[in-house]
Amino acid sequence: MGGTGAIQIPTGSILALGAILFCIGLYGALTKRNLIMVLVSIELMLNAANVNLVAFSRLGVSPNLNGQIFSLFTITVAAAEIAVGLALLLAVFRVRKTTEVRDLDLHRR
Amino acid sequence: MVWWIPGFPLIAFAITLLVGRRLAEPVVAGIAVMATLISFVLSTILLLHPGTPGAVTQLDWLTVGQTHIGFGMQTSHLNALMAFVVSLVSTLVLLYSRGYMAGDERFSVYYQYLNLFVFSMLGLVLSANLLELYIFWEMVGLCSYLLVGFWFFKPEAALAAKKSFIVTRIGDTGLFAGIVLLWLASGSFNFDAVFQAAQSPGFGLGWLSGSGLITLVAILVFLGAVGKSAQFPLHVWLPDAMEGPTPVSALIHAATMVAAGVYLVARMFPLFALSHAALTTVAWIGGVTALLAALIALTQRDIKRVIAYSTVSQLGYMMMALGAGAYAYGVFHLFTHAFFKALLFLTAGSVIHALGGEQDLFKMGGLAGKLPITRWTFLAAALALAGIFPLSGFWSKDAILTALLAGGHGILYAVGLITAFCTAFYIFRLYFLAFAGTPRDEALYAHAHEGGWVMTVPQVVLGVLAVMAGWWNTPIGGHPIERYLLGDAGTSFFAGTSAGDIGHVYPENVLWMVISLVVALAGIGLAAWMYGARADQRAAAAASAAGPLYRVSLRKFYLDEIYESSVVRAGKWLARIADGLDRFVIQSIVYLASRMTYAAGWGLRLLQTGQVQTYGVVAALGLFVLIAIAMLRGGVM
Amino acid sequence: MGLVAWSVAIPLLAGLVTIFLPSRACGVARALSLVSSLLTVVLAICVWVLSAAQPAGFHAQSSLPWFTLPNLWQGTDLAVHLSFGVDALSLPIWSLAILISAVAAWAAATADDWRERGKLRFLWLDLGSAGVIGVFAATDLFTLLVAVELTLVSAFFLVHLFSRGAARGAALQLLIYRGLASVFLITAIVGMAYGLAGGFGDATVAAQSGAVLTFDIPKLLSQHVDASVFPAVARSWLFLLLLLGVFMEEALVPLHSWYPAVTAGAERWVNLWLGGIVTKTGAYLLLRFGAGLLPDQVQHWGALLGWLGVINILYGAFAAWGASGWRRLVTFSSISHMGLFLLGVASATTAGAQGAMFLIISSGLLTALLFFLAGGVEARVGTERFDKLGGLSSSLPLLSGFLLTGALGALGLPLTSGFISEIQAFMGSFRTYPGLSFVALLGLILSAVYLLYAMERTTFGRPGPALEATQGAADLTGAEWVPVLILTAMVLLVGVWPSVLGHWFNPAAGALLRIGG
Amino acid sequence: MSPLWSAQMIAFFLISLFILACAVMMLSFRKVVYMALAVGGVFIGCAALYILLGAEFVGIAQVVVYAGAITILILFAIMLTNHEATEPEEPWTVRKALAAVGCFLLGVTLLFVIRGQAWPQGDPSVDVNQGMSNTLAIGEALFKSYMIPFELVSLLLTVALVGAVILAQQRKGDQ
Repeated sequence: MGGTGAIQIPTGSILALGAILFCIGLYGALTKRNLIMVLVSIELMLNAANVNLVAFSRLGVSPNLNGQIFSLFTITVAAAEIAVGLALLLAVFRVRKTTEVRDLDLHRR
Repeated sequence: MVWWIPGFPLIAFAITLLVGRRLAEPVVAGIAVMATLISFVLSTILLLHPGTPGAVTQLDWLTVGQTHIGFGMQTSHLNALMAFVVSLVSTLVLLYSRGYMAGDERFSVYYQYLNLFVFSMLGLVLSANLLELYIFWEMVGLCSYLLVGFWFFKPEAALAAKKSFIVTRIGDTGLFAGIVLLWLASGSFNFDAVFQAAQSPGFGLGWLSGSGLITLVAILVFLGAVGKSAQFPLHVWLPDAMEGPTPVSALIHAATMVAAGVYLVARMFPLFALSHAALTTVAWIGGVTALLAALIALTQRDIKRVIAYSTVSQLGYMMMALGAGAYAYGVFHLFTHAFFKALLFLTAGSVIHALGGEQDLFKMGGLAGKLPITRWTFLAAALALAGIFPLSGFWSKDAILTALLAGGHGILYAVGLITAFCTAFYIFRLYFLAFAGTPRDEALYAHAHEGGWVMTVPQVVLGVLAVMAGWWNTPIGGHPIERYLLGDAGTSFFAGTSAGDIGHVYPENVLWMVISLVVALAGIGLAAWMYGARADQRAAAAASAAGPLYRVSLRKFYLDEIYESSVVRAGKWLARIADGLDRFVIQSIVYLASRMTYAAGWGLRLLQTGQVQTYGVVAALGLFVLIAIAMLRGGVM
Repeated sequence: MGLVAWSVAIPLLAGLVTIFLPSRACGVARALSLVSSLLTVVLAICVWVLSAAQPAGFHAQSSLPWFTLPNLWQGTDLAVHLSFGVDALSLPIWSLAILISAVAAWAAATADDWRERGKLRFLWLDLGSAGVIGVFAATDLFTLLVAVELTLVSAFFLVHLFSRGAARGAALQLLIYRGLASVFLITAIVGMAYGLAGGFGDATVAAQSGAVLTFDIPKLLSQHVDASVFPAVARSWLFLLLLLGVFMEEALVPLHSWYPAVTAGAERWVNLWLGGIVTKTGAYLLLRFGAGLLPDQVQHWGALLGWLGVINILYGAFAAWGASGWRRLVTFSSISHMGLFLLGVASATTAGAQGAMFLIISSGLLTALLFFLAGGVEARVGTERFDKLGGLSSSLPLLSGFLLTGALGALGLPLTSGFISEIQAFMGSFRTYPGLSFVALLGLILSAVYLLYAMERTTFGRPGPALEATQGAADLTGAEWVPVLILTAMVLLVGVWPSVLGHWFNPAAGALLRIGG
Repeated sequence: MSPLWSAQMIAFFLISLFILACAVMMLSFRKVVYMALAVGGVFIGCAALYILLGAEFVGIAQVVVYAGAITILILFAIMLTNHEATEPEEPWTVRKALAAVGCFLLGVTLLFVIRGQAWPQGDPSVDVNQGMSNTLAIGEALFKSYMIPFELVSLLLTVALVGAVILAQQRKGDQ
């Protein structure tokens, strides 16, 4: 395939895929009770964004590499985020013995 | 040269203000008297060579919008005469005060205030425009306030000082409004510009014009004079102002400051002359004041209060003259009155000084032997006040009565005659009670003595003037003062107003002269009958016979009580309401607002579940709403 | 950098240095504060002298680019500057800010307890001075708004830290009122800039007439746009919004409740500073933006302004009469003065505007003087309540004398600044609203009533119960002479030779309402 | 335009189906470990999509980082905590219903927006790789125009690494 040549997939379809993926991720993040799965859902949303970035890198008005590079950065930051997030989770788990979101509530002791 | 007339007292004020406390009494008094004496000499030169009436020397003071306001000195016959009177009486009173105030611990402060007063008063009579006049007008009021309250530790003095300022302030506010309205209508504060504008047909403001405006403005200006010259109904402050040192009463509350109201009406005469209604108001207020004050004076027991009411009454006389259109006669009476009334106060001061501060007439008596100079000078002043031929008061009072009758003010003439009778009666009642008969209080009598030369010399000089001042306007000399004063007419001083408009002049009528003389003599006779030797029972009998009338006069027609229970009380109530409103109502509204904020916070706290996911749901819904709005509107902006 | 910019920078620098001083070194903070105030005073004198020949226009301007908001409006960038300068309107008020701040610094530095919270005292006073000087010196809207906020925060901390007893809570009232005021003022003023660029009207006409969005105050003042670019409805709302802000900022009835609450407890130098200059910022903003940018609205809402002015005059006067002590009396007397200020502005005449400007200066000087002297009485006698005072003249003649001078100035005695301000305001108001003006005259009488009542209770009469306990109290001390003499001299100077201000305010008033001359 | 059912299109369709199926599975599983595995499926599907779009490097990176590292990390985290954890059967609370409605509406709106716009279809004549291989082109861009962001991201990673270690460390006070 390479860098040139027409891509027949309609841009709108890829964006729609991204949007649906994003909404599924959002739903997960809002409803999952396990903190790990909330983090995972957020990764899903980041992926949805990445799909859009890569799509526009190829199918935008002036195609160039910037979109791909951005998605690389996103992947890196996501990795950092999940590392720190999981570390926090472990720390919290040691104290609270739970990974339930509902129990990590400082407002209501 | 004109600048130096008020200039020297100002310099003396500055010296006494800065270093007065460290100087000895004679030095302080010496500086003050010398400065005033120089002013007097300069005023005399000015009186003799007044130059072109209406000439102005001035500096640019302030520009408001496009109006350039100056600050300067204006000379004219009227101003020169006023400056002469003011500086002459001031010099004598300052000299007299050296003896009267000797030993007071705030001696230099006293002279400081007096110097400031002389400066302001001279500035007032030489002012080049209305705003400047108002400035000095308030300055003399300030000096009066300070000097009335000079013995501040006496609560009565403190109250009297406050009362004098506030009551005159009511009048001054009218003057203030009048000046501002005149500026609006004429675009200038200068007298000639104002007079010219008032005479022009287009004179007016949007909402009022022509004669209506002139009357309104003239009455507002007259309101200032009513306050300052203690005319009814604002006369209540002057008798109370007698709480100040007696020389102050002589200078400020008899000869000069209280006459400023008369000067003001005279100065603004072309304006008053344009409005019949305003002149009538002036005449009637003057008449009511003259009679009312004379009636009150009949029964007062305090020697200074009698003279104070006499001053109010005589000022009413001057106002009557001005209101009747007799400009020159009003000013002439001001001129003679300044001398004999200042003298009355100085002699009264001498009596009080001799008796160690006692002011009650019914504790005096028989002082003629102990205080010969005071007795004779008092007698001269009393005769002048009563209007006995050929003393000064006779000529000026008679001129006024003549003008009233000839001018067609029959009722006012009657008022004037009754007042003249009362005047003669109360002043000789005073004379007989204080100087004639036997001492009523031996302890006081024993210590009585004449003051030093600083006190007697001014009395003698004023005594001579009280006798002779009137001779400068006798028919024999061809009315020199009248002619002198009317020399201002037709000049720029009065914006070209002709002599006929300025002041009516009437020939003497021997019959009317005799009538007024007889009335005055009758008054003296009655006083002698009631209060002369071996006559105490008659006075008491008369008082009990008069019954309620006597009490009304003694209680000053209850005016103080009426004001106290109406205006003052209403004001205090409003003040209390405003204070309460502010402290309780407005504060509780603020408090309520803060409580509502707390309540809202408490309510909103329920939404803060602490569940991140709940917040996320809300955010998601919000995001949906935002995107939906953007989509429906077809763009973000 | 121009001289005016330095007048803001010097106290700001002093404040920033003070932050890093250890709390023990309050002597250094004091020295810094005094030196910086002295330097700003010198600067003010320099600007005054250098600009005297040509009063109109902006002087000693300087401008540093700060940041740019790209593509903000109609495709143009909005450059925000850190810029300062003064014109005929702001120069005297700016000088007043410098003078009052310097006097306040002196008073704070020579108070007996100056070591108490010494660092914070000078820190917030320096920052506050920079803020309040900056309000009058700013020629960029953003700079102005930063200065307004800096003043607010400093005033809050000063009141909070240096008040006694329950009155400390009043600092919160000040913060809320003046904070809200800032919101309204910012919205109104930025709205005006937006409106002048055509934001509320026909954008194409605006583009043709060359209207651009700018935060530069001199440029804003010189922009003339017609009704299609800036519709009257928008002008009205913006003006009313500004007025609301000004009322809270100025502490005008009925939005004044923070002012008496604060002054009831604050130390005297805080009161001096607050009453002398901080409460005058609203008045300045009303003149600068209300009358300067929307002169037609001043005329349109003139009757409202006039009525509010009269209400303020009378309410202030009666509340002052009903006051039980000096602090409350001075507070309401100042409110009453500012009512006359409103009446002067409402008249929409040059005389009225000039009188309003004079009133800002005069009321600032007199309020500061009276707060300081009343604080002096309180420090010696232990109370400021009239029912416990009396007879001060015998033991404290100098203090009483100056108190009397201040009171006489406040009641508008000629040859003090009070009179010349009042008569000019009335010269304007009688032209436009004669009926209201006659009612307002009652304020002149009432001011004499309440001030002389207070004097009678304080200095005249027999020594009151409180004074007898403190017979040994000394009269004015050496350090107290400085503020008293400076403020009194200024009050008298303006009263005796008003041209010293008229030189600036006359052209400013002419330019302000764009009615010529 | 090209025919609707080209090879590319079919591939895209299948990949999308796979991704969405995995995502839905993630939502519906109740055992946490299964969920983690389902997410791995989503990541791999995305990688395939990237490769389909000609972004080979990003696709590989996706496989290595997401499908490899992150999924494994998540599994480790699950094992270290309570690996028996299951999502309990939960009644429909108001919040959950609102979340469902909100997400659904948001998705629908987004789809409407996407439908309502005419999207560019790229420019076949432009070679985003400028004649080089995709990896080489990305390397050039990263080390030339994106030098500073690249370094910053490295720094971020280091910080995250150190931070994660410190956070996860067993402290003395803890049991």
